[in-house]
Amino acid sequence: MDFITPPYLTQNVSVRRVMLQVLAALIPGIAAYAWLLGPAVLMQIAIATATALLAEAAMLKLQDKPLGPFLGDGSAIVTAWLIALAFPPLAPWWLIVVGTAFAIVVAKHLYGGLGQNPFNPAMIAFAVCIVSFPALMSQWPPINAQANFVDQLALVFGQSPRLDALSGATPLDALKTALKLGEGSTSVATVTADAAVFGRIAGHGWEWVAAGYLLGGIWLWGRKVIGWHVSMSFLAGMTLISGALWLWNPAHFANPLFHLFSGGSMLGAFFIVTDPVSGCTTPRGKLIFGFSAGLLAYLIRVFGGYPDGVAFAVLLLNLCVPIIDLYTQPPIFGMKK
Amino acid sequence: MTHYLFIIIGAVLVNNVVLVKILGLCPFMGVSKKLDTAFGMGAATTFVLTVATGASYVIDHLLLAPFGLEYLRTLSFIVTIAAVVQLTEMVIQKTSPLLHQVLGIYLPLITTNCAVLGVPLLNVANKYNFLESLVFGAASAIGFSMVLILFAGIRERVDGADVPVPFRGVAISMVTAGLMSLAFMGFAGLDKYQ
Amino acid sequence: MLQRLFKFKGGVKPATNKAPSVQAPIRIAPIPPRLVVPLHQSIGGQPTPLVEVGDRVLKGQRIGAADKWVSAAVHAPTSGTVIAVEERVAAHPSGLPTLSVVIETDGQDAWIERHSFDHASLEPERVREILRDSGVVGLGGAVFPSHVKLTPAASVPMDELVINGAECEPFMTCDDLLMRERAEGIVRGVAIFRDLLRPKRVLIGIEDNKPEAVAAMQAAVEALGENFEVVAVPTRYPAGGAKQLIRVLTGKEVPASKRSPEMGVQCFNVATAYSAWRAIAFGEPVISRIVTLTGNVEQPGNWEILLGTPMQEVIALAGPKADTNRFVMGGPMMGFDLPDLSAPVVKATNCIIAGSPALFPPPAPEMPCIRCGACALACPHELQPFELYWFSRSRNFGKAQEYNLFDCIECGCCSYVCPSHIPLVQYFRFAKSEIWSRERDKNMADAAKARFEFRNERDEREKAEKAERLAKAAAAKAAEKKPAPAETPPAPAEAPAPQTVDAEAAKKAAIAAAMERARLQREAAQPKNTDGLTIAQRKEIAEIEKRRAPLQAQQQTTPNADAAQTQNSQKDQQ
Amino acid sequence: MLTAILIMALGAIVLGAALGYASIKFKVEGNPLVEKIEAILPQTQCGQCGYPGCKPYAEAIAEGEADINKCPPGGMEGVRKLADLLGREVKPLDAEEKPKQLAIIDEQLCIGCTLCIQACPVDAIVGAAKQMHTVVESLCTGCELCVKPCPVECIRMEPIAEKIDNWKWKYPVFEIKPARRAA
Repeated sequence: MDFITPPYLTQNVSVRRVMLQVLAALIPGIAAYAWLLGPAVLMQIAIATATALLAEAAMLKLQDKPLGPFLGDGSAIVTAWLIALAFPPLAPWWLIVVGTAFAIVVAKHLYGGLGQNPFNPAMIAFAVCIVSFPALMSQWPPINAQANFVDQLALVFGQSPRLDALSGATPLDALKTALKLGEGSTSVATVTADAAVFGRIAGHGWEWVAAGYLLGGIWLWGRKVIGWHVSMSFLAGMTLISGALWLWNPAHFANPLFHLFSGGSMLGAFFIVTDPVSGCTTPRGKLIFGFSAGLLAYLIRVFGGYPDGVAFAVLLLNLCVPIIDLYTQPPIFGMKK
Repeated sequence: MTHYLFIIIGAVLVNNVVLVKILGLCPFMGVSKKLDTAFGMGAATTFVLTVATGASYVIDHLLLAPFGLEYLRTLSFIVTIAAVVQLTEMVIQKTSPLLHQVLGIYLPLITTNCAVLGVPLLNVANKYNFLESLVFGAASAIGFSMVLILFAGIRERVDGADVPVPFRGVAISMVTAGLMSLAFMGFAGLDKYQ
Repeated sequence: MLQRLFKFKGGVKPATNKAPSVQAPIRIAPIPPRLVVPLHQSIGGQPTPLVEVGDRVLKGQRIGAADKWVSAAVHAPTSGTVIAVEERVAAHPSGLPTLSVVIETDGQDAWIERHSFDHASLEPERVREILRDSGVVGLGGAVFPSHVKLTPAASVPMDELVINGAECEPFMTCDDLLMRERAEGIVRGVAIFRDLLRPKRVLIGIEDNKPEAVAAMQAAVEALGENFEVVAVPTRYPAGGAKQLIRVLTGKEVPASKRSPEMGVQCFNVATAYSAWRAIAFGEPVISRIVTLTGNVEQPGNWEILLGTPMQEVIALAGPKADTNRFVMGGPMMGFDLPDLSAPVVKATNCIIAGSPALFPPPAPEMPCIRCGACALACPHELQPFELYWFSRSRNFGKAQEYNLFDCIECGCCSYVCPSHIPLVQYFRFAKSEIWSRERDKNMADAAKARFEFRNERDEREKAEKAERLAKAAAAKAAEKKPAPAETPPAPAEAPAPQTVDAEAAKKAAIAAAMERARLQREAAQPKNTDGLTIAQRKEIAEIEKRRAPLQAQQQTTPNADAAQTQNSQKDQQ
Repeated sequence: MLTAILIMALGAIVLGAALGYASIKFKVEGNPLVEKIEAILPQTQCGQCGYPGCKPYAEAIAEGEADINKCPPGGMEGVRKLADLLGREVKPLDAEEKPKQLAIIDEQLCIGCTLCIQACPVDAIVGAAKQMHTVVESLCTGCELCVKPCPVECIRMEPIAEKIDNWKWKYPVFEIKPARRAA
């Protein structure tokens, strides 16, 4: 007789199923990414996934934990995909290997593995790499040049001179640099007039990738895999501060739509701040977490020293999670005012 | 006004004493096991640091500078800080025995908390005036308390995690501190924006 | 009348599986050859046995008397002979034994003399006493003595009396059938509760998946001309939890720190009301109950079973199928595996489910918690189960209590929804019993400390008194000696002999007196140290004394072999 | 040079005076710590720590004379609590951890010498001279102090049996993680 503790009935849910749904929700975004910016991203995803699974297996082995259930739960793959999507698609292969391995080994397994990491592993990977290799992490493929797969592979794995082929930056970075170089003489409107780079909303191509993430996020929300609290408050935080500054000085600050659809905003809102392990768990805590993360991400990307702020914003809020949770405990049954 | 704002942002976030300047690690690692003690230590350090910056400014400008005795700066700062700490300890012991018990050996440790000596010396190096020194001292202390409390919160949680045996205790705390430091690098440049 | 319903947060909707066991009416189980009646069948003190081995008992005869106010009597379920009063395995998850009366039945089923009462003409206090002595306890499964709950709070007016016919546990249908078949008795029992508590309204809550029961109750209420409201409540587990049902019907939330009368509301199970009516109107104590036998069996259904019937005989009534691998007492959400099939049916046994690997598949391996928060959404008490789990798992019980561990009702909703298949309830039960155990240890330590300090004080005092006595004796001796030489010079030759005799006699007398004083002191001191003892502890001491009495007598008759040693020890004792 | 000496001396005097005043003004009597430590100790008064009772041991800990791992009845749990309270490192217990025990007197052998009664620190043994003695189970702390004095060795210690009243739910053990590494 197997030992069962009550309740004898359980719902048919599992961690694996949750993770698989998250992966499925990433597919529209990835499809748009690969279609518009070349297939290199698929290569990066493959590298990251392989690295993550290897690192996970090695760590499990070292700790005498069973491989099957933990490798099969899909959490390492989710981390890997997020890393691959956050990194520049043409970054050399070893960069993504270093990032992914660091995420799995240090950010996840040193804390005891699945469910116990206080920091978001994918964002740790991003932060480590951007601090250590700032140049490599800021080189994005030129948006218009549809490089063929072979060229991209050569860039990822080969020794070909990088800087010539990769002078690009994300629209977000481009705008920031242009405004800085312009010393007040240029305005957002004149910089973003170049539709070939900046597209209609927030960068040619990039806006479609962001829309893909948005689509996947809404699907996840519809499946009740993620709640609305964190995502919506993240977007609200970003909209609020960008809107306020944009209204105050539209020449100097881009409109909220630009910020929502550029950089890691959409990926962050639906796939990163929604990570339950490193995020807040109380309803009010989730609102604070999302809102502050949105705010900070904007502040860092506009005023700080990095091209995008989502990763650092999420990590900084991860730091605050235990305190926020502690002070936002909801009242329990019978203890409400 | 914005000048002071930038001093505060700089001291609390961008150039956080603990995570960026790597000062005051001893109490940061030692008194962060529990949230309650972290609160107490943060409060005590904030008080001591603010008073110490003020006192050392006065000593530097009224006692040492007029007689050209700047070379005695480090020595006299240490003595002043030690006295302030002693006073604080006595007052806390009398008014809150519990807090005193909880802070235990760490209160005298503030004496050797390099942040408490470091901040007045930074003040001198930055050529801050009296008010700026006070603001900088208080902001540094608030930055210290803030990360101490956040760190304690995380440590309390990690305490229940299945951390691999070789990493239990201080080792994983060091890793956590490192990752916190990494996160704080995100603030870089925020105080330079004009 | 339209009743406004409230909602409670959380809850789950498992498949109810109630249909199989409601097809047949309630059947009466045969009298088994032997009954094992545990004395401790309710919350509160363990009843004291009133029968001895060899006694003939009649059906309904009291065999265990309520120990104190929070306790309920136990009765012989049928007539027969007591063949043992001993420890027998209990219907408890531990499988440990408990003091039980074993009755060999004679098949005559002869009733003891029964008296019916008119509760309206009796003092409320007397009615509560009758209920206690009839062993009426909460038959929903909590077995809390009902008479204790029938005392309204002094300061808060009683607004609502809630009668619980929700029966939210899947598989279970005993209350459903009871309401369908014996609605009138239930309503009459509710009337007794109403008369004792005098609430403004009486609400009978029944989950809306039992339309027949709702109709039957409604009909009974109308037939008896009562103004009770029969309310169909939405089917959602755990709507049948007392606090949840109170919330749904009245909007009041009773926190763990309060008892419901303090909020002007009280809740009883329908079966409890029925048994109270039988006790008052017919003088029939609680000697049987309706049990649902269902799950992996040939003939699911409800049976009226005598308390004390061993489980294997009960199970045989339903005919378990071949692949049955477990028997669960209680519902599938809150029940437990019966550790031993010789355990008897007790007042808490509302349902027995035969389980098979197909019905209750073994759980998927436990994965780490990913803090997804599904449990917090499902928790009807709005706790944060994943935090409780985090701290219970790492044995950080203080923190677990800070997160309101003791508000947990162990309903199992959190485990039901957990994607990581964590046995959360098990962790909470573990943490709770560890905390209770620590509390017991702490109380014992405090008591030990008090007794130790008292003992030290007594030792000090005795030492001081002894010193004083010695000093006095020395002074007396000195005083005696000094005048003696002055008086005796005239007759130095003959005087010494009687004098030494005198002195020796005086010394002996002094020692005897001292011993007597010490004895008195001891006697005066000792009772003080028993002052703080509980009744149980005093009883224990009394029992020990009783056991010692014959030995003592024996010792006194036989000449003492080692007088010297006794003397020594007596001296030591001082 | 002279000014430097003078100024430093002046500083020293001022600060010294302030500290001296404070040490009188904020003097603290007694040590509230002892009570807190004692509250953690199991109050068996067994003396296994090398001190004559729980309070003396608590005092010794507060003074910093005694280590926190000398109390076998308190077990590792007690050591952990003390370490928590005092901010010291958790140390392994300086003895073997035993389950809670109970003294039992073999009534056939007891000669009624009362030596155990005198040894019992909590008056948990009843009886008088020349009469058989018995342990009141619910008062016995399991300190073992009565075992040695018995001249006929009729006292034995037995672990407390599990009953329904003190039965505990067990830690869920069917985790997929191996338990052997649990430290």
